[in-house]
Amino acid sequence: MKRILAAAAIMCLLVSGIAFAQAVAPEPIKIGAVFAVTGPASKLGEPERNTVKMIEAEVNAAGGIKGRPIEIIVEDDGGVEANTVNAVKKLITNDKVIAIVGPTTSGASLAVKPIAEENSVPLVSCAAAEKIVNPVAKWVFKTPQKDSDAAIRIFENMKSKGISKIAIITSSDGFGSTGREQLKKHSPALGIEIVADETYAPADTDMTAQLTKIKASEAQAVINWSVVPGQVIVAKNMRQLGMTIPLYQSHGFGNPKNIQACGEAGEGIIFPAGRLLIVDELGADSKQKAVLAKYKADYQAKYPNDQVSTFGGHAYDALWLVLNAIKAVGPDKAKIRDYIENTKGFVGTGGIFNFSAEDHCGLDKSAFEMQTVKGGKFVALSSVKEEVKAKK
Amino acid sequence: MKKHVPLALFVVIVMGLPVLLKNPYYIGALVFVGIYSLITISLSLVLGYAGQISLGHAAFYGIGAYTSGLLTTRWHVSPWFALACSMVITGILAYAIGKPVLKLRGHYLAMATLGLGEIVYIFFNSAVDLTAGPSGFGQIPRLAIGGLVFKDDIRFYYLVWFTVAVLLALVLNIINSRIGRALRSIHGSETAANAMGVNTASYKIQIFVFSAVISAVAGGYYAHFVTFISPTTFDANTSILLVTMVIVGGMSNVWGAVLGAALLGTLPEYLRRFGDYDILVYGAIMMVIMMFAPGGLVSLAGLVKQKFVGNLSREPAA
Amino acid sequence: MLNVEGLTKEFGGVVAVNDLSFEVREKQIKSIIGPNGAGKTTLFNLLTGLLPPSRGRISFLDTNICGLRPHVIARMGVSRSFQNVEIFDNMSILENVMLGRHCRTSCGAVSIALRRRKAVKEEALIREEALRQIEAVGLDADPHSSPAALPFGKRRLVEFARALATSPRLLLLDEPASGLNMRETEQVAQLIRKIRDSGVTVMLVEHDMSVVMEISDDVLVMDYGTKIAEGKPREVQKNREVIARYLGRSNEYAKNPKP
Amino acid sequence: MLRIQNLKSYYGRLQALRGISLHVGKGEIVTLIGANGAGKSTILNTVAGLVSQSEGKILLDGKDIRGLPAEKIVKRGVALVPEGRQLFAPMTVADNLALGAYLRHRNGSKAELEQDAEMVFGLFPVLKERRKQLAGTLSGGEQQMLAIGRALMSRPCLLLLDEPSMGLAPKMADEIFRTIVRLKQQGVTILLVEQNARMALEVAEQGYVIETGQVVVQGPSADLLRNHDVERAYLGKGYEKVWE
Amino acid sequence: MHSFSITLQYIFTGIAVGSIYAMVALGFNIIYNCTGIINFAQGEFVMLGGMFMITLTTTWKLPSLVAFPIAVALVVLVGVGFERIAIHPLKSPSVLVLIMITIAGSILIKGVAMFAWGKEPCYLPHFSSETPINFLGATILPQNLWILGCLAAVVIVLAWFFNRTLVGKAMRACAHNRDAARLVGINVKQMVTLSFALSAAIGAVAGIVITPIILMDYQRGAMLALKGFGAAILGGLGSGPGAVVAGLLIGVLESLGAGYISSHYKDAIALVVLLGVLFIRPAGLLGSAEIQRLKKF
Repeated sequence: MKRILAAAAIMCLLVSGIAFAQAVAPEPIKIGAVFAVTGPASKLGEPERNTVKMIEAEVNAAGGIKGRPIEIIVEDDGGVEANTVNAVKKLITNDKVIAIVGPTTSGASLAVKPIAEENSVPLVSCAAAEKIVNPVAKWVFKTPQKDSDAAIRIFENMKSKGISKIAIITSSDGFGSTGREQLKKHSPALGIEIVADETYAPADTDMTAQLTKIKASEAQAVINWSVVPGQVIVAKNMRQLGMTIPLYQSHGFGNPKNIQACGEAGEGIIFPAGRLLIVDELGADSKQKAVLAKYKADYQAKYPNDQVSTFGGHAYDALWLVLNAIKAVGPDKAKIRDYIENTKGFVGTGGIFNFSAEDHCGLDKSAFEMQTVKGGKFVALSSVKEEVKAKK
Repeated sequence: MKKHVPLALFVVIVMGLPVLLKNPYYIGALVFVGIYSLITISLSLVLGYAGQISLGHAAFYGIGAYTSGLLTTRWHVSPWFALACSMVITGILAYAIGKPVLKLRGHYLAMATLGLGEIVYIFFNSAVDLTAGPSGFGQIPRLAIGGLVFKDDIRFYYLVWFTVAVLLALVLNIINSRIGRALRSIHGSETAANAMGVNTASYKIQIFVFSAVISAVAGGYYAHFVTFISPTTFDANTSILLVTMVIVGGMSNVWGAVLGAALLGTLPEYLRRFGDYDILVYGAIMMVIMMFAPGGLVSLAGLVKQKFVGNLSREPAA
Repeated sequence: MLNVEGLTKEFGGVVAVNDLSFEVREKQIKSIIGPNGAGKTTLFNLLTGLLPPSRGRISFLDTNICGLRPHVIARMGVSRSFQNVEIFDNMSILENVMLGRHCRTSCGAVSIALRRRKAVKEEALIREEALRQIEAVGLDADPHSSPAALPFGKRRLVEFARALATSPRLLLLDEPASGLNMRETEQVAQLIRKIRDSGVTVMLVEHDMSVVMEISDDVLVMDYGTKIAEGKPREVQKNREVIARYLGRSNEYAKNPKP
Repeated sequence: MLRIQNLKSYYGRLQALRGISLHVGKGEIVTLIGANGAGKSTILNTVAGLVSQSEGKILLDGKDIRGLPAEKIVKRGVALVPEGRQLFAPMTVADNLALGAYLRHRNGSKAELEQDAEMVFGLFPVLKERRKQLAGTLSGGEQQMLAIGRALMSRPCLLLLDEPSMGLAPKMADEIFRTIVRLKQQGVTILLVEQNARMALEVAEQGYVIETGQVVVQGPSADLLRNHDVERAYLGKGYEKVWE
Repeated sequence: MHSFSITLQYIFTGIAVGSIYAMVALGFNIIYNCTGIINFAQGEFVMLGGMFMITLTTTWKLPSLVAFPIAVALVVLVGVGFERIAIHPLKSPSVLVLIMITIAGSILIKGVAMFAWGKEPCYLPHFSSETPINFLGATILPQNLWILGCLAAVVIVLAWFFNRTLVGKAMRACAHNRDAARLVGINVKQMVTLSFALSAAIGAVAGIVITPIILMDYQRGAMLALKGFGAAILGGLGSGPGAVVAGLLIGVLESLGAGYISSHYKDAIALVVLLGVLFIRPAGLLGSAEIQRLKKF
């Protein structure tokens, strides 16, 4: 008897588990978003969520698209791939969204890639890994710049300084490991030799052991590829060890809080990043200046306690790509997809996007600007050089 | 044949649910519940019946997923054969691991299994050439029988829940047999079990290997269902989640394992509407269940029964 | 049938059983008595393989069982009950007793899981035998209910039935009457006799002297791990040394306390 | 001082006491004797608050203390020297004694505590020599002394002693009993559980024979010493026939 | 760099990291000794220590010396509150249920911290200068010395507390023999609350001293708890000296493993050693088999 009851209870739960649907309102144009608002990648997912909510309010305040309001349904996957799969299915089949923005992380994006394909829903990922768009999937796009371009920009800068032997140190998560992959892949072509290859766990508290090993090698520069807090700890540990060789970081370094956290150890770090951080420095001739300045101002106004970051920018670009498409061709999935694929010269926070049937990322290495930390601020590396020249 | 009633009821409902639901999202969510159920049922044998804690079952889940995924994508082995290979490999590994580890007890056993799980996770992360490292790999082929490819959620749903039903049938047979009694006696008192002629060491390892192999099947299903795997799916959090499912459901009952998987497996879906607060609600639900129903959810079913059925049956005796 | 020679068990310097030798003959009831801490339970643990002896030899049916693992010894026909009644509350009464059949059955996991005819048949036999033992010990509770709710005396009967279900040649009972009232004690004593009469050799550790003196064929008195006396109950009762150990000596000091 | 009325107590399902009534007068030594497992220790444990399930009354100076937790009962002046000593083995003799006076540390003066410790050392000079030694390393007799000493540190008005001679060499047992008598002379009321019936009855005024959780015989100890029922309780039925 | 200096550097690194593990392990042990459970919220105490300190010094602008004790006190309040709400009211719960409750507690605390401090890592300045100190070619940060100093202070205070004060002795008494403790008038439930307070305090201290080095965010506790649990087990549950030795050992092993074997597998190396020790000594380095037998699930 007890078992029968238990079995019945399971069934009830299964059935009620199904009732998590939300009421359907037919009016607005529905767009889905899946971000890791909680969990290990939440520091990325939160600005992304904030950004799309901000745009939703802005568009609706302006009367929506062709008289119809937009509704952005944000789902939190906690960075767990199984949850992402469920969330995307929910958005597609329950909410009947016409496009999806996100997910935040590469793994989650790769996990839902086949779902977008099978259901023919355009999905614009905010994650970095190139595998998301390579091989190209018909319905899947992404907005962050390519890891390979970041690696190439770093190597080019090194070559210009005559550096040929380097050490790489990466975190053992998705971001770090794709970076490591790209660094190893592109270094030979540019004549750079990796003489030390170290990793650390994302939550590690100290990397002096790895750096000591690097210090003992003949590396002329170090590239660290990770997100917080690893990138800060590496900078500080290098200073502790008295290492004077230049430290390069990945485009994940682009968060003003890192400067404060690194303190003196941050000075002189070189990294490639989008131009959001150095918007004030951009000349009026920069096509991106207006977009970046608007995004930064809007975000700061709406979320005064939060710093604007490049991650939110990826969501900004992704959502506007979709919204522009809807404005142009109406709420039709296939037409939206086609429109995005044919978008050229779209000015986003990450760069100027030129999509094509072969390229679903749309950015090239010019999207990156080599930057450095100087006087406690992010500045374009080129401007630093100019100053040096001027002094001479 | 009264004891077959719950299982029959279960099968009927599992068969009928998709007809009622039709919505691929619900079906998809239930596929994950089914995958979790496979593990929790087998884990409840280890934890609730034999009384041995394992905080490393995500490792077997992962080994199953990776073996099956790698064999099919890299060496183009047939998915079913790959699944079989993953069971064998996981079984052998579980035996090698279980032999020394199961001599430990209590918190030491918990730490040892947790540590082994971590080692496996680190291996997935670091053996980049083999496992593609932290970024994982995709394009894992789907399972197929003849021309029937389990490509949409509904087909996979039936496959997974068919497996769950078969497993339940086998496990229910086993727990109501001499072997089931032997396992429960280990939980009660190893000394007394020994004195009754139960070879406790041997049963502990057997059940550990069995549950590892079933977890590997679940892992294989996961890989062929999602078609993409990465190490984070198989980290310590997952191990802890699995144990939590078993305990919250009620660890001394296999139905509790399914109940726990169903609750905690779908909880994130319910909690979506709480937005960021989901983590708080999740923690609070867990705490309340453990504080007020330490026997798990099935013990609540027992209480209900006592209230309504128990009084009736007791009256004649009084 | 059981022959113990020079059995010694030391726990880090403390000698719990000290050079103990004795013999148990087939179909007799042999009682072990002695004050608390005399080493009686340790002796049982040694005999059943739960503890390895430090020295000495235990032979059961002319086989040396020293160093064998407990489940092997149980299979050879040595079964026991525990002082505090170790039955399993996570199983029904019937299942508890059925567990006793474990060492007399052999069906493997595969045939059980697939409900092969062999397994189904064996299970039915196990059930039959268990019900028989429950009846034999005179337990009148619903066999499908949990033993958790039973009064202590009946729990003990469940343990007896379980031990008997192993079809033992030698049954070791650790304080079978402790915690029982007079009537229950009487029942247990009769039951032990009945068990002996059915051909099972019984060894028991017991504090209730009424029981011991009434049913034993042979009594062994232990103190500090050594044998003090051995023999028929009446002889033992007369033994001055035994009386002294039990009732104690006079305290010379108490009569004329120093100032 | 202590009056127990119809006390029943349970260890889970096991009813260990089946209605015990007894009385301990101020300044008396009363002993409970009987075979192992008769329930003597349970009586002491119930009085001391270690057994949670019980019925009946335990009146200490007229107030019912049944059901109070152990730590509250100590506060009321009842100290138990448990069976098997239960010392804090990894701590020194001095620490064990200090913990004995745990409840008095807050309001008691330091000098008073030191004085009490000296009193214990006076009773058991050997403890003074070993005050820095770990309790676990003492001999059985010394441990028993320490256990009594620890209980005395709480300045009890009623001392419950559970099998103080158990496992001790005869000489040591004598020593312990000598102390019991001395404590009585100092005005401590004592309820003594002993297996060594003769020794116990020789020091006690009153005795109760306990069998299967009940009082079977009671009376002045001198009478009990001569009572064959007492022997029967130990050595079993049919005993007297053999003995005569 | 000389190979000697390199080795020395690895050892310095290991000790600096290991002292944190040791402090977390000490926190585990105190609660374990009193209750027989592993408090999985221990890592959250560490996290909260760092977070409170950040708020007090940066938002409230309190001087560090003032903020330090307040931060510790706040975490103690959280620890005591957790014990009072979730553990104190339970009647004879099983160890497994208690552990689940501490896991749930850690999720809750983590969630609240996420709302209170956001998701980004927060930053705390070093206590003193950030100029590294050079010793035989190896370097160490003044903050590392602070960490070591705090570990030493915690060890000394704990040793003093458990060996010299009556309350400390009473707590040891509870850990050793509950019934005997009650018989001398010790309120065991109060001691359990106190054990939570004490281990929350130790966690808080650990959190405060490492935050300048590692930054702090709401999810940081989990990893530290895992490593600390490993150290507590390796040292032998319940053994204070074991926790310190094992914590430092794990730190040094990780560091040497990363330096000489492979940084990809450094955590695995430490775990393999841990497992190896457990297989040979199932009760840990300094643990007692006796205690282990008594306290199982």
